[in-house]
Amino acid sequence: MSKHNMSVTLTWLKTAPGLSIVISIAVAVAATIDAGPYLLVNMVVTGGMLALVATGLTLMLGVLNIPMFAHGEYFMIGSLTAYYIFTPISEFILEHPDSWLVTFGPFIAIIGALIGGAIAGVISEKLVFGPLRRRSTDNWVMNSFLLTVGVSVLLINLHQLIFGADFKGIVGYWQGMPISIADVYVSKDRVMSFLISAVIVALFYLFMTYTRTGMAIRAVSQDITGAEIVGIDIEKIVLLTISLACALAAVAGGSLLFMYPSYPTVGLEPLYMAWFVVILSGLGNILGAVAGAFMVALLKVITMEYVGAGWDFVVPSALIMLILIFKPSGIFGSDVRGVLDK
Amino acid sequence: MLLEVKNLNAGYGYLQILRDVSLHIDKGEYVGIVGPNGAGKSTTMKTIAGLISPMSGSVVFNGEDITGLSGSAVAKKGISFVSEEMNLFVNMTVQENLYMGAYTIKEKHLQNERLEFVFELFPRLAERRKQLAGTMSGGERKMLAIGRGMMSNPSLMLVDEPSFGLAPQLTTSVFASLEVLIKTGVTILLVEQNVTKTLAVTGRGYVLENGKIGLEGKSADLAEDSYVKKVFLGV
Amino acid sequence: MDTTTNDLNMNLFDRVLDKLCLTPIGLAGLILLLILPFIPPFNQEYMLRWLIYCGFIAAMSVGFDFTAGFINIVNFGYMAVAGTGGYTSALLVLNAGLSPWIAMLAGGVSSAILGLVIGMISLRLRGIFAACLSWFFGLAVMGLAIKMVWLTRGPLGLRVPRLFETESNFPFYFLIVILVYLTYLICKWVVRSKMGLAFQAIGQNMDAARTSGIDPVFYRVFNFTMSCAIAGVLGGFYAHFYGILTPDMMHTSKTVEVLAVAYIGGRGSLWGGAVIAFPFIFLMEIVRSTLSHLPGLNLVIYALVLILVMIYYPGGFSYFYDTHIRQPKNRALRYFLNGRDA
Amino acid sequence: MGTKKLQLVIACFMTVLLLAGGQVFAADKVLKVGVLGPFTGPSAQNGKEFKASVEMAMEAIDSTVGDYKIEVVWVDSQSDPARAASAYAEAVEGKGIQAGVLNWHSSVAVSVMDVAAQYKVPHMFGFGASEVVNEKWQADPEKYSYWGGKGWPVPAKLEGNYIECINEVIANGTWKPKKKLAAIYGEDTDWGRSAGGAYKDALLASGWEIYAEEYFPITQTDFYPLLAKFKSAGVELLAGTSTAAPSLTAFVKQYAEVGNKGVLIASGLGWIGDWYKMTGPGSDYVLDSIPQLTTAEAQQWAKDVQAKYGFNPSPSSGGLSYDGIRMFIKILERTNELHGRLDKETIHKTMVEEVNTGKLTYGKKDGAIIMNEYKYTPETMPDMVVGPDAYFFPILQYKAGKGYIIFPEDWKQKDFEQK
Repeated sequence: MSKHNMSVTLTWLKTAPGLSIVISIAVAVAATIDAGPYLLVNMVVTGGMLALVATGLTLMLGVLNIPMFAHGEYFMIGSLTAYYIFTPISEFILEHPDSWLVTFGPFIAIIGALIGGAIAGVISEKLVFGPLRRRSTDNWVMNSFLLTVGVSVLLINLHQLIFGADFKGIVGYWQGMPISIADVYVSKDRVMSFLISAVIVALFYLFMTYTRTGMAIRAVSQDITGAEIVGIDIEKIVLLTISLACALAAVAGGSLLFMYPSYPTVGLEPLYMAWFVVILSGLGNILGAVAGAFMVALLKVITMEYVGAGWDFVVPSALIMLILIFKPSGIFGSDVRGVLDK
Repeated sequence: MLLEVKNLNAGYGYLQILRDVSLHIDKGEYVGIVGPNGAGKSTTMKTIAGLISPMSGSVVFNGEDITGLSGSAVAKKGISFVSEEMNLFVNMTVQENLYMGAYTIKEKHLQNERLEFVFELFPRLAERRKQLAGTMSGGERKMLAIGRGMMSNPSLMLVDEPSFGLAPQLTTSVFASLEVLIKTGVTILLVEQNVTKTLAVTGRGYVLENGKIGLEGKSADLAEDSYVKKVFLGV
Repeated sequence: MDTTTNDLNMNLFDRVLDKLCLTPIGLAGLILLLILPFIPPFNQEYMLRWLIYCGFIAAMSVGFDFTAGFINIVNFGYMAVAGTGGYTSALLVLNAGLSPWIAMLAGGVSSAILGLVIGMISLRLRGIFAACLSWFFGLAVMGLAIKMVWLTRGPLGLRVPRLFETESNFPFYFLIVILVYLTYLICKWVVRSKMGLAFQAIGQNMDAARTSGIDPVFYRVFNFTMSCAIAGVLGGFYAHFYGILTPDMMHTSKTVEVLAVAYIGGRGSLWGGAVIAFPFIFLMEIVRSTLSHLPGLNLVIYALVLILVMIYYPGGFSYFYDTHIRQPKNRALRYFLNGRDA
Repeated sequence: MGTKKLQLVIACFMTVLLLAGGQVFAADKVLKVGVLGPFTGPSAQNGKEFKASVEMAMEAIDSTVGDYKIEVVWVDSQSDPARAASAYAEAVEGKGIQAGVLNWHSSVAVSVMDVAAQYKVPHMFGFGASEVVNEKWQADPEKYSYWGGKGWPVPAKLEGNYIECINEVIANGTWKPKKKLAAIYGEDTDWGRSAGGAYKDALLASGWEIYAEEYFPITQTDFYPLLAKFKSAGVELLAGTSTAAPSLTAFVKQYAEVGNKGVLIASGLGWIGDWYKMTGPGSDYVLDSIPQLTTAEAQQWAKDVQAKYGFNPSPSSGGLSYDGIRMFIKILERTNELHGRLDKETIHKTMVEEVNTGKLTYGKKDGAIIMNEYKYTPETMPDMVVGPDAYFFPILQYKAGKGYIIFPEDWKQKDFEQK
């Protein structure tokens, strides 16, 4: 490594992202040595799922300036869709244990959740966000925020009215013995859900970075007028972004159905966690959100280990508030343009 | 006639700014609009570019009525707008910004051809192709905005206040680059506060006052006009 | 309603009315509220219970609007602040044997301190980030109420002595009507003074306010502290009326209830939320109670109203009133609606 | 536009008001009974079972006692004490219920007790089990006589059985834990903490060491970090409970996944009708204590529920509530016989004079499907008499979705098996 690179690395280390990543890794390593490797495994698995939910939220906030309060309800739509697709599949599997559905059935359910979320997103845009955008331009952030609050209450209670308040859960997606990593047992479902989220987040990152449409989405997020004058169809991009964001939340809900059974308010916890991630990491980039997701996961796991069950809202939220006092735009947020109420 | 604007009325909300503005541009022309602050120069540009929908009147481009089309639809017709605020994508690199300028072109090789062309025109941009647009200096950004406007191979470019907020020597270089563009056969509609400079470079000009076209004619004639001299040039 | 005129032409009645920040119709409304419990069917205890809840939400929405409508920051942890006041008051009564009346005020003080803290740490944040901070703060406070079992009995809830030693709801109803009015009056007085202008300046553009010599730090913190103090006293009322206090009171969904009423009523009006709360909440209670076989329907309606208002009438009821009802041709009617200074 | 529309809105509003108000003036000879349960929220599954039980019991008597028509008013506790108290008061004031039955959560019991006492509405067979309920009741038996016999005794009376069973199993050598290290978990409610306390006392008394006590919100479903912690600490016995279906099934499932080898007591797993659908083989070897559907009548009842409502009822929330409401009907019949009229005073009188004194009981001979006999005495109040011939839960161990009684000795179907 050349001297120049060294100094670049050193400067990076002194910035907020560098510092917090280094501290997080140090804390994770220290806690792992102290408590055992299971802590690290749990952090990675939890972080993977948080990343999925948080990227969708970042997308909504970063591109459309919509502080989405109903994100958890799209998570719920995903889990509900997956439940209704997978229940008949699992019954079929019980009778035909050799069927190809044993391996691929869960994927059908999870992809179904993805599609369900995307459709829900399109409907929301057509019925709710679109009309608001056409009618109101001033005070957009707050108005859209309140709108999503309404959407959240609406979806929660529609679920309750139509599907009832009971918990619609499944035993698991993939049968078989848990996988053992360093004497830590991780069930196949968790491994798969982590892989799914890793693949989706990676694909999403590539999509946003290299494809024409992905770049158009980024362009809209950075300067909507600029995007319009280069010929990007804003309406289309907005529709795509909303359905993408909702699909990301829904696919998280679908792939985590084995852990979070579907019920009206199942989305609240993922929502809180996703907001923790987004506020902590700031509105910058997808990689920032992913890093933030692992940090929040670490906070959560550490809290569970050293403080106890039930404290996992108190301690992380207190810490995030502390960080916000010193770094109001979040750790990775270089640019909070547009979300400021200017 | 490449662009014909007839009796355009436009504004923001209930506030009307333009009153019966009519103007036209032929292919290959270099036309300037001058006028005092708040006369409606930028509003005219934004309305033609489709960012503001007019209350009445018509905009015909290449024989096609484009009145009231959205900004992106107008861009697809071949009009590119370099706005006063530049509206760059600050978190994208120079090269990415330029590629976004060619959004209406689907073929990658055509995009690359345009990129080469812009880099040839502005070697400075080629040097900084990996830099984030948000970290560049004012003059470079202006260059990038114009370069991005060029990327879609437009038949008409609307350039709004290219000298705004720039140091004099940078202004000169920006004007020089527009000069180069005209030679490559692009039609340009320029809006400027710098009246002397504008009337010196353009072929024809309009004087906009209080949302109305006051005078029009050859730039050289306008520069000699006593009213223009009195009001804008302070002679 | 917004200007004080010391016009000598005004007679005593008008002047008193003006000091009390009421228009003749406002006075009529207040009188109606005071005689409502004597008119059937409202004289039934269960209806009074609903009306008291309406009053509670009405008063809360006034306090909420004091922040949201004037300095443009949504305090998303408002119910948590109220809950803190409620818990403080309840604990003082239970452990120190204080009279509930004094304890309620102490609750206000504790909430004011909380508001001071939130106001201080959210100073550097704007818009949605400040809302998120207060939200996380609320979550943390609620988490503490759940986990500090030795003090709060956790989710089991505290039994709290009621303010009046009677089974009837009558005295509570009159008390809450007075509280609604007092809250309105105090907020209105502040808003009418020079301070109100400063608030609005900060709410519209903080930087511009700063350059014109307004100290945003003081005004923002003051506003936060005051609205939180109001919430604290009301939280005490809540505790000493229902007789049971659980952390659930601090839940975000409760804040959403207040927020919905405040915004449907019309932001920045102070009176809009108070006026709309009575019919709106009451109607929702009727729906909930009569259609109890369709649980959640009332909240579906709630959400729909919020969504429709946000899209089509973001100014809310007060804006509707000001533009459509306020200026009738008839002079007597105009006096009735506006008072003398119109 | 304004005024006309506004008038219309006001007119509609008043109509709704009058309609709602009018409900109070209903026809004579109707007895309104409030059924309190968590019909929405995390414990809605139990509410569903309540509903099925009450409807079936009412159907059986054609909703009639004497010449009274029984009208059921559902009072949703929403698993929250404050909301439950409000809903109950509203049911009394607005809908005119004269008596109430059932209830699920202890915290709800604690708050609704006061409402019942305030309005002097007798309430029978609420399930809130914890000591807090009893302490409160015993502090003022007169006042709380309106909160009649409970449907579930304090945890110490039943939950201690687990530990007794475990100690017996260790004593006879079927299970040899490496060390006597236990942990306690539970939902963060009155019930969870109360049961946790019962385990703790029993464990400490028999020489166990307690590694940790963890109480979590009833909506939590992610226990991997917690369980991994227990595993790495070498906890051999994990005892706890939750009444929320998603929470407990997730706990059981994840316990197996994390690779714990010790014994898991998941008290309350079987209270959820379709628990096996949610835990799968993860529930193998788990200990639970639930009443059994032993009689033909009981099994028929389960079949009927399955046929009519499409779910498999649990003996504890469904079965006990069925017995509870039928016992309540018996009380109503007795009241009618004694006083010739049914209202809150007469029902309360019967409860105090006949039920609480042990005169009126409900047992297998009356058609009870779960327990041998539900009997209250002045000494046990507000609990019932607990014992193998009265109210008793055997300890079961699950395997492949079926429970086998392993304790007490005389009911035993199978021996304890180690994982």
